[in-house]
Amino acid sequence: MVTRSQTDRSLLSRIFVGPTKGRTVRRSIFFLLLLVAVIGPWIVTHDPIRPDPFNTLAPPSAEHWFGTDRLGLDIFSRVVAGTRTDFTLALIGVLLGGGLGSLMGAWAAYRRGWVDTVLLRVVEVLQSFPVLLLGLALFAALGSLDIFEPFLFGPFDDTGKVVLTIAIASVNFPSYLRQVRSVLLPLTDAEFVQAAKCSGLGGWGIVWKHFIPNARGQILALFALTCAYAIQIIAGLSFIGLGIEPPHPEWGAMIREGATVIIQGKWWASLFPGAAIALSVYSLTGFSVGSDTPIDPASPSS
Amino acid sequence: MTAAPANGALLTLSEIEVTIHTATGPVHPLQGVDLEVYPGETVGLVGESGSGKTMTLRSILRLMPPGGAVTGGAIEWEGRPVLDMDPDELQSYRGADVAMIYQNPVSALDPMLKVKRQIVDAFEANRNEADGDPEEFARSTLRDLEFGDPEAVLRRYPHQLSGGMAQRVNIALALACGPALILADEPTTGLDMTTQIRVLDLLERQVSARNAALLFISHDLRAVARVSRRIGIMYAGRVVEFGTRERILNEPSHPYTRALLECVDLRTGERPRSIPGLVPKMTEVYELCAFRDRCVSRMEVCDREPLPRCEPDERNMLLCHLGYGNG
Amino acid sequence: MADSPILEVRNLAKTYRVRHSIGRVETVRAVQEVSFVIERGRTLGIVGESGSGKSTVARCLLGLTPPTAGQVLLNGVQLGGLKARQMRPHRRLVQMVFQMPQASFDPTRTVRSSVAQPLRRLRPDMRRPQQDERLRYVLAAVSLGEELWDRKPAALSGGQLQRAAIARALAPDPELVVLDEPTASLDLSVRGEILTLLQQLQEEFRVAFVFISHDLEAVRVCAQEIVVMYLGQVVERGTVEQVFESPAHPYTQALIAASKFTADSFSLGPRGETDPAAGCRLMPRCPLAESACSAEQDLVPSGVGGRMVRCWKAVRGPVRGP
Amino acid sequence: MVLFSVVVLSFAVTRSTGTPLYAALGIQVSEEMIEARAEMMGLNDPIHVQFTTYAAALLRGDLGASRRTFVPVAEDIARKLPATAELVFFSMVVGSIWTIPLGVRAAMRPNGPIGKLGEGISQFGVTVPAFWLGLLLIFLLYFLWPVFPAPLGRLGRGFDPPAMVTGFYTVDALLAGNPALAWEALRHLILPAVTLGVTSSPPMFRVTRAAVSEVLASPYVEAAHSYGLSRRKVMIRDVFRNASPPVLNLAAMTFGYLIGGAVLVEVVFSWPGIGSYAVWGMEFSDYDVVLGVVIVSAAIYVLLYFIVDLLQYAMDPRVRN
Repeated sequence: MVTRSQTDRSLLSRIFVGPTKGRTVRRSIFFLLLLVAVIGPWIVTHDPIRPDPFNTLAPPSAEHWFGTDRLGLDIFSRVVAGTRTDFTLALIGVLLGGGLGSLMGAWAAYRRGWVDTVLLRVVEVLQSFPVLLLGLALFAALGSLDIFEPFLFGPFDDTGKVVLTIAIASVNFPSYLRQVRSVLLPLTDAEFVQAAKCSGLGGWGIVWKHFIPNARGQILALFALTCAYAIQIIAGLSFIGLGIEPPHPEWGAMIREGATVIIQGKWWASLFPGAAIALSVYSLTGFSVGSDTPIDPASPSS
Repeated sequence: MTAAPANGALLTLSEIEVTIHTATGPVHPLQGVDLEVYPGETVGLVGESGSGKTMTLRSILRLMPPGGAVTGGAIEWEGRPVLDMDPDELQSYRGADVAMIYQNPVSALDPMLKVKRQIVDAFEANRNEADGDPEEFARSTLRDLEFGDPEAVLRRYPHQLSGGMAQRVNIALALACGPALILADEPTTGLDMTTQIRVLDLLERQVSARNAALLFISHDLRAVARVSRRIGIMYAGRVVEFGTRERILNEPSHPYTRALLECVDLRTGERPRSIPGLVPKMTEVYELCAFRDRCVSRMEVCDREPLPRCEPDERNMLLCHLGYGNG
Repeated sequence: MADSPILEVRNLAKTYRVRHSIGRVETVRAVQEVSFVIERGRTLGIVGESGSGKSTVARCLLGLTPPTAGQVLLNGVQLGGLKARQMRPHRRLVQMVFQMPQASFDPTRTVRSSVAQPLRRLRPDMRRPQQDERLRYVLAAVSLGEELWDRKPAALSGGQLQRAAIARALAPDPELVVLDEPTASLDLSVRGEILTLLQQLQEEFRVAFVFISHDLEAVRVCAQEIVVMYLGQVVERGTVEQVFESPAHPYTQALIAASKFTADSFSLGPRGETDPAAGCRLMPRCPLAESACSAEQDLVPSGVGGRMVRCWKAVRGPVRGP
Repeated sequence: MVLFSVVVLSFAVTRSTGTPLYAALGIQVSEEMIEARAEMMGLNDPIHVQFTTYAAALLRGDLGASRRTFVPVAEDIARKLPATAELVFFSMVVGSIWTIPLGVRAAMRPNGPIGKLGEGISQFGVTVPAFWLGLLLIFLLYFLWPVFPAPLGRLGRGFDPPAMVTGFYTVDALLAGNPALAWEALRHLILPAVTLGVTSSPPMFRVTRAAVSEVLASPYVEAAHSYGLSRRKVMIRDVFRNASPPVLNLAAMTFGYLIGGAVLVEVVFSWPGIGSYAVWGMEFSDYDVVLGVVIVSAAIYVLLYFIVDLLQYAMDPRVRN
């Protein structure tokens, strides 16, 4: 009897026990950010995408609270507008990948055998790509395609956003699958599962009625963390010029803009969007069961 | 306080109380445990789950779970107060004076180390060169414990042992320390019935061959009765009756002891007996008798006064308003 | 006889394939040639230690695992080979009570919803109000306090949960309930209560029990017929009186002695590291073993009244320890 | 097996795009030119033929050539990989220096000041995006208070790389007997290594803490104490031995992961590693470059995965059985 998976599981549960202090603060910040994302258009002081060529790279002032960038765009307004962009994409990407991953993870844990083996192989392949390179490859493949054109709507008003969402989803799919699977694996032979079989419940019935509810705590814990991580990935990809193109307001792209001038001492152009990312990540960790670690694909999780 | 106690007891527990602070509030698993063990004798403690058996053993070794502490009473080892020992004294007391055999034999062995290394380490931590060669000791002890090929067992890792083998290796580990008292925490609970008796008999034989005392706990009165000269019955964090095996089995005085005996002994043609009601929650401290809600002999005084202690001699003890001789 | 047996098991066998490392696959025979019959409203006890295959038999009876060979006939209908859809009407007839009451309830659901599950799935013929009424009826029949019905399993004691588990098994009105070590993880003070309850419910619900246990005392109280298993084989079969009063097989004798903790007169040797796959399985541990025991033993009638024993010595005359 | 799937997947992903040649040749080219070029590069062959050609080349270590510079991708990667490896290695050093002692301490005293300090650092590392932290450090320690050199690669102007031995400039310079050059290389290395080290090490801290506290709470550690073994002995004999496999496991995985995961930090510090190379390829839609980097970093990850399994096998007798 190899107890490796068992020790790893209890190890994970221990990682999830962290400090609980400051959670209220973090949650308050989160709801504030959420509010900003919703009412953003009404609280901006300037149009976030209309440049002011006579007022470029102005330091923070009463007129431009966070200063302006190289094109003369108001950074405060862009940070506010970026909240909605980043939050929406992160949420949809995580819901997509996480939902599918959880379901498949529960299915793998229930069926075991070849289903489990195949799904694990898929996950291993996906996880052997570093996150950003996976994004890079996806952009290389899909970025120049116009097949998404007819479907662009609402938050997905350009191809870059669609690809970003796909990237976020494909990063999250393996993490959720592995986590949910490893939590549920010991339940495959649990007596209550046998009892459910005795009462005539089929495979998907057991997955849906017993497996998913028993992994709910883990899924919810993972949800906040992966959203935080997703925001970092979106910003990271935009930072290297993939994803959201300027002048669309997006934090990572703004930092990229600001990076070129920071050596000249113009710090405000990249400081404020970066702080917004850090604040979002920090506030989201207030929702986890206790851990503050984004589930890194590199962490041993099965 | 180094003088040996007047009654010659090896180990004395008086009014031991333990409190564990958990996330949901304090729990009081021990609420005044009294216990004496004399040199070379075998004592058994019986109780249902949650009665405080394991916690009693852990308090003797001062190995408390996180958040737990001995909050009252005194433990004396040959007259020395165990609760006042400094870390060095404690380290030499553990093992050399008192060693423990654990309930789950496989998890009590370090998974990364071979059996030989574990026995040798336990031997060397507690003995000196005058006691002979540790490896030779390991081999001969395993032979005593009816291992056909001790050498092969010594080369194994814990996960390569069956439950019965791991339990015997645990016994060897405790013996390697050369203690005057061995604590055994349900050592045969997970084993097959036909194996249980063998392991029990081996344990008893080896302990008595080394003139050590044995404190054995189990939920199964029959197992305790097989190895113990004196038996204590635990309920809700206290020892409610203590006496010789004959006395406990033949003339039990506490209503709980009597009820427990009836539950164990199923007779054909009769309805199986049980004790109605639930085991009390240990989140409370019970000043009065904790058994009175389930007791068939409940009296008016039980709801009014704390339990009296009847101690006709130093080998018998009873915590009940009924007193002795009401059977 | 007008009343045919509710369940008949013929030459049941189950083998597992265990993959050790790449390439090496070992076949483990969990159960071999197990046969028995259960009459309506009666109790059959199956006793044996770990590895005897008694839980595998239970899983085969429930259809949780398909047998490798042999037949399980429920009301004369062979269960093996039925598709899930065809299985459904039969599923209602056999229910199970598991060993660990805490583990047999989904921790995320209330006791009531767990108990209701088989009723809802297996009794489509009943309308919802009828189902609810039946639910109240079975929960009351096991005298589980109404205040506990809507709690999560963690809030109930082992004994209370085992009552709920019995209610769950009885809810769809089965004809046979398999009890897999129903008292093993309970305190001794609760054991009698569960055994009494089972006896009462058997009369009330006219249900047959398969009582699987290593607790011989409990089986003796509840069962009329007994099957003793060792390493996947039936070694002795007979009525309770026959088996307990004059155990024929050495293993049965050792088991009875061990359950009383008075094994001085007759005890088995240590269990080896690998169990024998042929001949008498008990031979390496048996104090009476002779060279003739290394031949394959058959389960043959011994004495009167349908008792069967798998030991050539016991067949020739009563065996007693040295 | 995994590696093969990686190759198939990345090939499928980058080749399914349709028209990579527009990018390679620029938009203002005639249809005939594209056609001729495509024919030359084998892009008109059926997809499975293309894949077979590519895979066969891959087996020979040929990752194709950059469509822009015509330098073989394998050659470029071989030149740039040591830069990434040096950066990742030093960032792992930075990470281990704080995570392991603090993690062990935090497990022994969960509410002690050191445990809280570790928790604070790991919280910071998790919260702050690596590229932003890099920019802040540049602003503070290059612009405001110029302690470190400009973030423009591995060496300042006027320095020539040392003779290639290990590919690590710091080590190679020392081997060449040039401590000044080693110092220069180290000065360039510190900021990116700290950036990467702080942001990639929080999981190490948590796993160390979790592994040690799990072992400390295990029955066999309690048993070891009850046999009268000294605290020191129990720590070394039982705790470290049992807690190290998951920590080493994670360290190896982190290393493999960072080879491709250092992209952002490489870009910020203009570090000439494979991450920057991939981004450069991406900017010019040079898909063989992107594909090459993806495959190489995935291969390194898979290789480390394999090594971790071997390590596990060597260290843990339970896995060995």
